[in-house]
Amino acid sequence: METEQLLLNMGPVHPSTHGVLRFKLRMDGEIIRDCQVVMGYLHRGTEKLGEMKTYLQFVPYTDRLDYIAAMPNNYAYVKAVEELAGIEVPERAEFIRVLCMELNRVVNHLVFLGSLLLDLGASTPIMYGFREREKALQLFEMLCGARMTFNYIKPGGVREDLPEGFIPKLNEFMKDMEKRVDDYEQLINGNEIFLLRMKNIGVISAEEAVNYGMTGPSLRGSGVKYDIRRLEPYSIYPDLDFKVCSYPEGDSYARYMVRIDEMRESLHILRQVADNMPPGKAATTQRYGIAPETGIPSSVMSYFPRIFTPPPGEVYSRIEAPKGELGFYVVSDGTTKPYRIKIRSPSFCNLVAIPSMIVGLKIPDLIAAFGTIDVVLGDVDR
Amino acid sequence: MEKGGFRVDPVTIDTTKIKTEKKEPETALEKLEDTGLISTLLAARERKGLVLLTTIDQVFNWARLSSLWPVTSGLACCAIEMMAVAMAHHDIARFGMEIFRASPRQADLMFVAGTVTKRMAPRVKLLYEMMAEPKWVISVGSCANTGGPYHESYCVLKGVDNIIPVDVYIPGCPPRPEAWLYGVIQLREKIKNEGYGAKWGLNK
Amino acid sequence: MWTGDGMNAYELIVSILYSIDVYDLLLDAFRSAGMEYALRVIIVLVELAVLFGFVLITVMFLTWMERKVVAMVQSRYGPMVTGPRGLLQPVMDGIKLIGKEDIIPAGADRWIFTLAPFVVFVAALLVFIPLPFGYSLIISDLKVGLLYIIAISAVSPVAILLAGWASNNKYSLMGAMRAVAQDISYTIPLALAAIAVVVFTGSLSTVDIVNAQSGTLFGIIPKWFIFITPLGFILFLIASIAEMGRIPFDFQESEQELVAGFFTEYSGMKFAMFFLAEYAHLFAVSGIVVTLFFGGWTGPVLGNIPVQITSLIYFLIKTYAVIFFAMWLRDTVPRVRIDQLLNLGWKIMVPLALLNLLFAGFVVTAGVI
Amino acid sequence: MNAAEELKQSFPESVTGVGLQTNKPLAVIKKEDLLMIAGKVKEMGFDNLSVVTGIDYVDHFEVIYNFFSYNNKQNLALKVILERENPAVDSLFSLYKVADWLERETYDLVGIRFSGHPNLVRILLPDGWEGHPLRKDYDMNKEQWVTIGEDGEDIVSTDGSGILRRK
Repeated sequence: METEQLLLNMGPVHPSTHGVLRFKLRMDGEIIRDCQVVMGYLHRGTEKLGEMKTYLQFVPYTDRLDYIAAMPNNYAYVKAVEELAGIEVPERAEFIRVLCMELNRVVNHLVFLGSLLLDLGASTPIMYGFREREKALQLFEMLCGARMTFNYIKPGGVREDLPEGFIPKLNEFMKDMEKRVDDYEQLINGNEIFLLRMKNIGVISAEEAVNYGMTGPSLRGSGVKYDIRRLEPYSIYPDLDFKVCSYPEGDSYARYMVRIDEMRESLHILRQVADNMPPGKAATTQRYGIAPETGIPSSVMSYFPRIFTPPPGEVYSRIEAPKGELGFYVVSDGTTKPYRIKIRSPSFCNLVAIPSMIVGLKIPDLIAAFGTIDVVLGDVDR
Repeated sequence: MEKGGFRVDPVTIDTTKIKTEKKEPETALEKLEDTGLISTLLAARERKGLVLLTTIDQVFNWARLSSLWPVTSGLACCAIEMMAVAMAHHDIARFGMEIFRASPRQADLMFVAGTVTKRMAPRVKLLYEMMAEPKWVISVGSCANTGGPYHESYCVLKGVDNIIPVDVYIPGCPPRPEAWLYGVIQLREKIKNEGYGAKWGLNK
Repeated sequence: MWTGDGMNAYELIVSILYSIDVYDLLLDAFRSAGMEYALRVIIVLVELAVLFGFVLITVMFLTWMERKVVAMVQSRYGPMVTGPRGLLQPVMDGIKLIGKEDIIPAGADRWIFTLAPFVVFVAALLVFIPLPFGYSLIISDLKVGLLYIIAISAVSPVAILLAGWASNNKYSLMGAMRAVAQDISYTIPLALAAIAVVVFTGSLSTVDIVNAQSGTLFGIIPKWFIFITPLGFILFLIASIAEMGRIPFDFQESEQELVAGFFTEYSGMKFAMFFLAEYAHLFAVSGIVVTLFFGGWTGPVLGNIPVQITSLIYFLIKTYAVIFFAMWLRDTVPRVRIDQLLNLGWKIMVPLALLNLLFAGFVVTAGVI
Repeated sequence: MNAAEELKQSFPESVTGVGLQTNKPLAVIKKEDLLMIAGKVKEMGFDNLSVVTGIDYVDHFEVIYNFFSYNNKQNLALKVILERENPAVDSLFSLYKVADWLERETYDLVGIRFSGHPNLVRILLPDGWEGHPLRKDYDMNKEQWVTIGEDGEDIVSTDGSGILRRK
């Protein structure tokens, strides 16, 4: 029988493209024959803006890249700047930073869990996920007063020390959360329909995944035990006990399971960090760079100049963000502003593999596979 | 009293005068007045239109403000807070707004939640045009209001009101869910004073 | 327990009028005017108006109930501001939708686009005709009631196809195609599961089916068909949820995949029609499940309350239990994929339904029941 | 001996310089030999291409490649120096599929052409956008507007009257 292929535009406004991504699909009935990803609907020119701002002014922009998990973005940029300028960070500040990042990893995976299940048609898990997220956000609010865009980690430390009563509240949250993760697993993993939708969907082999530049949980779902926290340790991660979760199947279900396990590992890390929080200052007291005389009174950032000039040079620094390898490539020319900032975002590179994963499958599978890649459009388009 | 360059006049407040006495309605007329019906009708008459039409207006306005169905269109960061508003903790469903319609044809309200880039702008406009009248727009967050932190960028629209009319602006980056709810309540107040009659110039 | 013939709603109205000594007067008045048929027409119209009003109120209540049940499952409140506990919410939604602009998209087939929601709505209403709400509370006890219900249910996919095709939208078209594929593969197990019940009763009439379920089995459990053919019940329930097009089988509108499915382009009152039809259908199908497997309106006799009222209450309780189950299911499980559903329908449910039919035939010939 | 020096030993002519990218070994190579050296780099076990980016140094362009090896836990950065006029370099798409989008992005924002790339079109900005924003001479004051044409494609123009409310 002669049939005609249907050209279907999914997005940029579509309930399950997680924002403003667009798929150009060539459909044979329900089956996807060709998929082309069109992006850039949220391209805000962050990299260009970085060239127009001072080093400190750029920190808030990093918040708005991956807005679900902003702390790791802060940290990745700050780490690059610190490496470039050779800034020493007190131990307590590193502990607080790791605490924030791991807490944010939990938040990110909660949102992932909810939105994945929502994409599959189950409307309830997202409510549960956001219920716990709200508690974590209250903790962030205690730290820095913001819910999503923190601007908390700065070169040389963190903006404010832990407030009073933070650690007990964190312990309370962790105690609650550990039970909740089990709940989610019970609620979701045993569901036959969920397994039908996830198993053997969007399969990608380990070699292909590496070649496509996938990183983070999406890569670990293909059985590659790769985690920058272990391979290229930074901050206090070498001293922490956690395992790298990975599943060999390479399908959507494996990618989902990796994140569930990671939530547990993050809670485990959080507990270690909270128990061993060292005393001391939460920010460096040394002065770095040549702070030009500006006349601006320094109030909040008294330990660190608002305007400083790292020595000329270039650096690429990467961390393990919740979505994968987040890297900042910063070039300094010795002035107060970065000469060039390049953001290597995990979502962008993970998305490359999508067309090869879903050709020959159906629209519902595209949504399931895309959901497990866990993409944030702010991070893709920058 | 000089303090920081501002002169503050001492003000004495007589607290006894603030208390207003609320009288229990006794007569039938007072009871009727207490329900607010008379004042509503008088207000309707003051609008110098047909009483019937204004009453229909009120019914429709009540219906409209009670069932504002938003269109599912998140653009950026604020969209995550939009999800947070819809979730159990803040529960926008209390206002009957939890029916997020994916199709703009069935929606009444558009949250422009996030940065509107130059490339997205015609799509947002198209989405707005696809919605059925009557429709409202709430611009959420600094980016949608003015361009916000991305004001200097080469590819960001400096305020969504450049392309579509906006009813309520909610500041913040992103606004807290409480601010969203406040914005929604402001829109409800605004809808109360709209109407067919007003639109057709009958009860102006 | 009641056995034997009840009346239908027409006869019930006549008998009520008769018992208060009005019917003869009316009949004489109309007869003297030579318009005896006019009285019959008026009574039928009253009957239909009551039915329509009942359906409308039920649908409104169901939308409210759905939102509240979802809220309950998701640990939140649901509509609270409009009216007490948000009870006025469906009324407000209705009024708002009346006042919405009615868009006919460019490139759409105007007439079919307009016609489709009415067909869906009317089909959903027609299912109520042979549905026994209670003892003698039935519009018409058709001798082929069950067949009629299955036949009428098959009309709505046609209307959905019309709607999807006329919208000139790719999502609508795909939603419509899915609806048709789904319906074809689900009407067969549905009908086969229902036929097993017919084998027991020997009649397609819904009243007969209900009457056959009065009495008890082994003296303890009620003689409902769910206890006699549990497999048939499960098949029928799954098939009817697929027929209703609710999660986990809501492919025709599946929001995350096809935006809003076949009614993507509909707005205002036409959209409201689909909305109404969906919930009317939900109620009707739940009523049929109750009629076939839960003994319909049967239940213990209570003192001297008229049996019409108690039976109606029993029927509503059972039906709302089934509806609650459907809503609960919707909030709990994700959606399956369309091809998985078709596989389930053709490869598993049809053979199982045939097996069930064989079992029913065996039981009846062996004279166990 | 780090990876960059190893590379220098194997290809003394192609590798013009060896240095450090703060803490990662860096090799500056001739642009003609990029594909060959990248092949060697992949053989050496560098299976992950993290970054491709271009930098505008006003008088010349630099293209940076950052590799990572999962098995050896090693880093390596390559740098290619291109002339200011019509910068072009070989595409690494045949070796690393991730280079597809990374190179498209570099082309889009910096304006470096990658010869041999199967589909070198703009990725973040719409087709028809004038200029490459991450170049230092990009005119930030020039307003460009996008409208939708047939089939949802973008049309770029400097005239905003098709979209703006107030003229």
